[in-house]
Amino acid sequence: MYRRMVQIRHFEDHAAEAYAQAKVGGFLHLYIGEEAVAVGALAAAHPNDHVLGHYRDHGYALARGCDPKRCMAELFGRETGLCHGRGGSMHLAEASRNFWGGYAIVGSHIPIGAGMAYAMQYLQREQVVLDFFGDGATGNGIFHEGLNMAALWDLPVVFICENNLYGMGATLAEESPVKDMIIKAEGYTMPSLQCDGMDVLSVYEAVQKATEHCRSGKGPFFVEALTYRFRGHSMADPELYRDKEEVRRWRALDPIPRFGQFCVDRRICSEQELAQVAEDVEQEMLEAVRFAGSSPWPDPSTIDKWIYAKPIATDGDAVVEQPASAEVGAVHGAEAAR
Amino acid sequence: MYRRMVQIRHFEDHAAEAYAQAKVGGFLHLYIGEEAVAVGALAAAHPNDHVLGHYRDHGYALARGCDPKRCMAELFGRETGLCHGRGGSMHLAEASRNFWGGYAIVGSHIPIGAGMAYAMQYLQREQVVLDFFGDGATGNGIFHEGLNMAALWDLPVVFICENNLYGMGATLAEESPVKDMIIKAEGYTMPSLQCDGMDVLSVYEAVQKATEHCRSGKGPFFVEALTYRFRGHSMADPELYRDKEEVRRWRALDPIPRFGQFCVDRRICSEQELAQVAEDVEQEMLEAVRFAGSSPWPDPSTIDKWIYAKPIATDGDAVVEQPASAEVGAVHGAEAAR
Amino acid sequence: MTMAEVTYRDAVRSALREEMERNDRIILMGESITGYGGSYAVTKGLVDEFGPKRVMETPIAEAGIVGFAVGAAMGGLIPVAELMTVNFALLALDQIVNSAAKFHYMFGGQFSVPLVVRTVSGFGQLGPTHSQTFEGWFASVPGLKVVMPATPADAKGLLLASMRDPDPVIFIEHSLLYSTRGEVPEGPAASVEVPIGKARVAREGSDVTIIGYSRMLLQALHAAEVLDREDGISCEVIDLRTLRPLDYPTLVNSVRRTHRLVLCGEDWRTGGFGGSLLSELQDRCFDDLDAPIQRVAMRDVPLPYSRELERTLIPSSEHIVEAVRRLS
Amino acid sequence: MTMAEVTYRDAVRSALREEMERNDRIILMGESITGYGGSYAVTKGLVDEFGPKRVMETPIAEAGIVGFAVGAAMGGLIPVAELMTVNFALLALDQIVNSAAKFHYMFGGQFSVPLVVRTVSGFGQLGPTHSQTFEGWFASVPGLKVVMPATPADAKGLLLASMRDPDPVIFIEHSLLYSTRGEVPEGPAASVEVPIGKARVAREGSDVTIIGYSRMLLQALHAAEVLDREDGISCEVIDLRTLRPLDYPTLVNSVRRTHRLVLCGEDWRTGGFGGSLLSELQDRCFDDLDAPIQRVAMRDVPLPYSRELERTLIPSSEHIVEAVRRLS
Ligand SMILES: Cc1ncc(C[n+]2csc(CCOP(=O)(O)OP(=O)(O)O)c2C)c(N)n1
Ligand SMILES: Cc1ncc(C[n+]2csc(CCOP(=O)(O)OP(=O)(O)O)c2C)c(N)n1
Ligand SMILES: [Mg+2]
Ligand SMILES: [Mg+2]
Repeated sequence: MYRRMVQIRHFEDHAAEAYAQAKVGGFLHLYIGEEAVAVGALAAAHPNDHVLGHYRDHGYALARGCDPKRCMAELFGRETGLCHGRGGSMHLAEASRNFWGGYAIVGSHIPIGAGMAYAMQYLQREQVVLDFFGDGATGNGIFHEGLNMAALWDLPVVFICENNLYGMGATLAEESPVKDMIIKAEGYTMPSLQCDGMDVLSVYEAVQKATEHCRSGKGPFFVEALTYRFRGHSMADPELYRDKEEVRRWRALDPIPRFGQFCVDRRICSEQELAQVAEDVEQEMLEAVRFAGSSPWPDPSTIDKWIYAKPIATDGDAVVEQPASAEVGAVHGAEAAR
Repeated sequence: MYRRMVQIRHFEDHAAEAYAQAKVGGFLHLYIGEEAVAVGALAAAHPNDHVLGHYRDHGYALARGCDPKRCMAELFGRETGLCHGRGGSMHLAEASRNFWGGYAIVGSHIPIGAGMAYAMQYLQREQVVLDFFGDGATGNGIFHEGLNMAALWDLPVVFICENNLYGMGATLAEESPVKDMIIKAEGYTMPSLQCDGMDVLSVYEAVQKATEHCRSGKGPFFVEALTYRFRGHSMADPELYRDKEEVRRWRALDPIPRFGQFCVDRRICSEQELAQVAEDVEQEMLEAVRFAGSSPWPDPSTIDKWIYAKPIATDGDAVVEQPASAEVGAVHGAEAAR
Repeated sequence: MTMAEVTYRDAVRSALREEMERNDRIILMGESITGYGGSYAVTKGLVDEFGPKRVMETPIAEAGIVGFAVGAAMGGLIPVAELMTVNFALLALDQIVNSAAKFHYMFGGQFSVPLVVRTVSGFGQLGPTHSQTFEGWFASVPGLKVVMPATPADAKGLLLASMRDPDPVIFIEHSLLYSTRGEVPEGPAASVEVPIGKARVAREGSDVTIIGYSRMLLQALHAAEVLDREDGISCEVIDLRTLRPLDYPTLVNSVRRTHRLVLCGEDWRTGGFGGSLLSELQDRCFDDLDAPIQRVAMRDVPLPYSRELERTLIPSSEHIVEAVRRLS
Repeated sequence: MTMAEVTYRDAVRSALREEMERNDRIILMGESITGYGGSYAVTKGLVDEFGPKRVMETPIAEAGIVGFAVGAAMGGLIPVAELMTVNFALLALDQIVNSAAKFHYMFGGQFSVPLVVRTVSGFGQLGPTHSQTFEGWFASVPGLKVVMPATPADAKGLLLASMRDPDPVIFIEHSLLYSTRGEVPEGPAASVEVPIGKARVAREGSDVTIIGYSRMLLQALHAAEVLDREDGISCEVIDLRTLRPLDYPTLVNSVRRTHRLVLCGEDWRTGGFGGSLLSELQDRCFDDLDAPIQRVAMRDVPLPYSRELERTLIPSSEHIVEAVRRLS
């Protein structure tokens, strides 16, 4: 888990640097400070549990074991990226690892996660869905619709709310009449736990309990991780809305040294070993940046590829009919993923 | 209040008859059985408080004192209707009485009510907004967004949920993991009361408390009225989803004879007086039907009227410019209403 | 192949039933589709046959329904979500446009979203918010397939094809067609299926091409009869059936012969589907056209409730007859 | 009248500020518009000046925001709601189409809904869900007015007019224009205001008419220069400014003289605003046109993130130059 957190931290630092060099474009949302949430949660989940998250998604990808090279290449918009450069930073996904992506419309993946959980229940699989979103997302109606459905049908989905106190520039108090997000689960009689999002073990335990609950058929579970983003909302953020002192206070809770210290204290590993991890990871990330920078751009002649799984040509001399795909599952990631 | 309830009952009976005779078209949702809710609530409100409701709206209109003749004419699609035949049964409104209408997109008027309440707060008026909707509406995200905003900004709005156990053909248990709608207010720390929607006095009392709360600047309030519709969801409803026995049980709680009996028991009035009310009202409704049936149709040459408050002609020789309306309020019902 | 005369409503229902029998990954979901039987009685009885796990009663939450269906599709099911009318589809538009239509593309082809959104357009004194139709909007979104059947045979055949398609399909039925009857082939699915993306020449003719779909196809056929009888004008009538992708070859071939074109729809004239179609066809057929392409569409007005106002506004065969006569 | 050179961003802000000073019924609301200053820094500083009652930070709830604004308008205020980008407007479409655009009509003219929805279109590696633009959809809805300014002067003048209009106005800014500069008149509002519904001939010419709006106006002007210089083609360039209602007379007058027409937009070619415009103009100008109307639009694809793919897709002056050359 330590390694994963360091991976994310270094990945993000390099992403920020690449952004400053205009090698990465668009919106770039860094996960720095929140690493313990994705890492703790995904360590508690089974590898074939399903994962969905929002646009601040590099952490989920790396915590799920996606190759940093292909993640970085996606940020660089290259053909070798996880999504062949089509999605970019906000839309990393690797269906073969049951990591279904980063979603950039706030809250939209909340009912999507519920729907996936329904498929698991219906197909009688043991898999649980982990659905990550922010405190800001809880203000949107889609949050309510998704939780309501999950509760109505006892679906195996863990909703993980990363409460980092801000929804872009809005403070928690401006977004929500309640401070604790777990209160919002009560209207659906959904059990919940709050955990320390700056402590990877606290997250691990909470999600452990949550997934067990789901796997035993008792329905959805709500986890709130109290956390903080050390950087701005995105690279474009001037951060005028929060004071430096608050940031400093939270930085003192940095989950990486904290967990490192814990490991050293318990003699799980030595200071040197930790330093070695950091060094290895740094090499790995330098390699990722090199890989991304030297990867080919997508071929413009493939622009129309993937608009449809089954394209139907309609210009030219005649409609080109394709054989009816008897087995829809063939093009269907979920199948491949199991 | 007794008279108002009887008015609604007879109005609905005549509306149903006119529908059977194809004089009324489209969707027709009757309020029969739920009369005590609108009547009790609006008796508790000030006449210049604002009222919004859903498409089952004849009750709100009559309880607010709208002319049954013009209401019936609207159902008949005539120029003399409250909305000149443009809106129909689901969209009765009389802005000059601060009755802002029936809204047919489920839940859509929930944030609208909050917005009106904000205007009252901002303009420092004493007026409160009463916003009626059904149990079914609470499953929609817009319900959540509206309540959240009302709570965030302490707005003077009373949300009145008519829990009649069904959202069209869906049972309460199919729509909601909680049976009591007031639980849904908790996520917004909104105070609430449940009342007997078959007892006009119970509704009166609850809404009385609610409006007082709002008027004293304490923010929104949630009232749940437990009620039942004696007829189908709309005239098209075959009612296969509920059993006759249940309907019979609720019919025994009919709010009109119940309140009549109460009045007689307390010697507030006599049986004869009640019978006289019924007779008077029946005459009034017969007159309403006559009025509606003999009213002129809207003139087809006026079809484009009211698409814009300030139409801008763009075909013909030149753009016809209209004088900039310095005072927007001129075309603005809310102004006129005060 | 044997044929049976059935209603459009029954054709839709039998497509659902038969495909559900064949493929247990198909689930239905929607508001009041179980006990109530669907607001237009299309799903009547299906919950009894297949149970509530496969015919799911949902809360009134259009965005949630479509989002849920997208997730269920990603998880391996084939959801058929009913949105009671296309007016309420506005509430789900984000999930349709930004989720269903985008995922296959934006995740680089890793997975597709095989789902069908069934919905209904139509009118009949339903008032301004309940009488709209937005097929032009859906048809403008790359990633969606948009189907609007006019006949019972197509309703069944195209719905079967939609449920077998790996892409998200918006399937728009018409409330005023549900009780119309027509011959529907009986037999194995493959023989009944109608391919997505193929228009049909519903009536051959040589003077004018009239393009319609859904209810307007019937209006067009009626108009063609009137024009033949009263004016001796020979109209070719084409049923689009699929609005996206569009079968241009069939359309262009017809216009090359007739040199005159009338486009029919029920959505608003400004920004309606007909405008988009006109744009593409003037491009492909400019030199073939002897006169401006005519359109029959809804006047730009929120359709009022009153019967007498509505009557003058609803696009009908009379409007089509007028449009064709303007060309002569 | 004195003029000042300001950015498009500052022009929008100064319209808001000045009108808020003049009329205390105007309120702003939106996501991250206070402390953050708005995602494109348009509202920066306004909360300090006017306080949180008039510059309201909202939850991330687009449908709720517009619904709330509709109610506030009914209650006597004039809300200016910011939707961070037009992509998120999909979540609010029901409130825009079924509430804001309908109430004046469906309640028989009893009250109007004076509100402005400010939103932003644009791209720049934002990926498939964040790079769309839907002006064609908005412009198809009777009851809405749709404004898309191209210059700082229009941004200010049209926003002032929008805030003074009794009808709901969809005001679409462009992220790639915010830092462009231009002359904006200073003085009393009436003299700065630009009327809704009036197009502007931005450059006179005689061979071809090019119609653009928002960012495409700038691209069109650039193309016109290139064509003048390299091909000796004289282009008339028209800035639509308002997409609904449309100033047909100005457009038709131009086409009557040039006989050739190119329409420019950034939305998808199929179903985009240009298709609708083309439909209306072929009707009004069929006999005046010597060649098919050309369109410059976004290819029908969800705009991918990768810079190199995006570059080939974004409609630009080069596409316009090509389109005009196709006509010659
Ligand atoms: C529907 C929608 N509205 C607005 C946005 C713009 N936006 C992107 S992230 C964000 C803030 C989200 O805050 P939160 O959910 O707390 O997540 P965090 O960024 O704090 O991790 C906003 C408003 C969006 N992407 N989607
Ligand atoms: C957004 C939306 N979805 C669906 C409908 C169709 N519809 C009309 S009324 C209704 C049921 C509403 O139930 P409830 O809120 O409990 O009110 P009731 O009819 O019981 O008074 C439905 C689903 C609609 N009008 N709007
Ligand atoms: Mg947050
Ligand atoms: Mg109900």
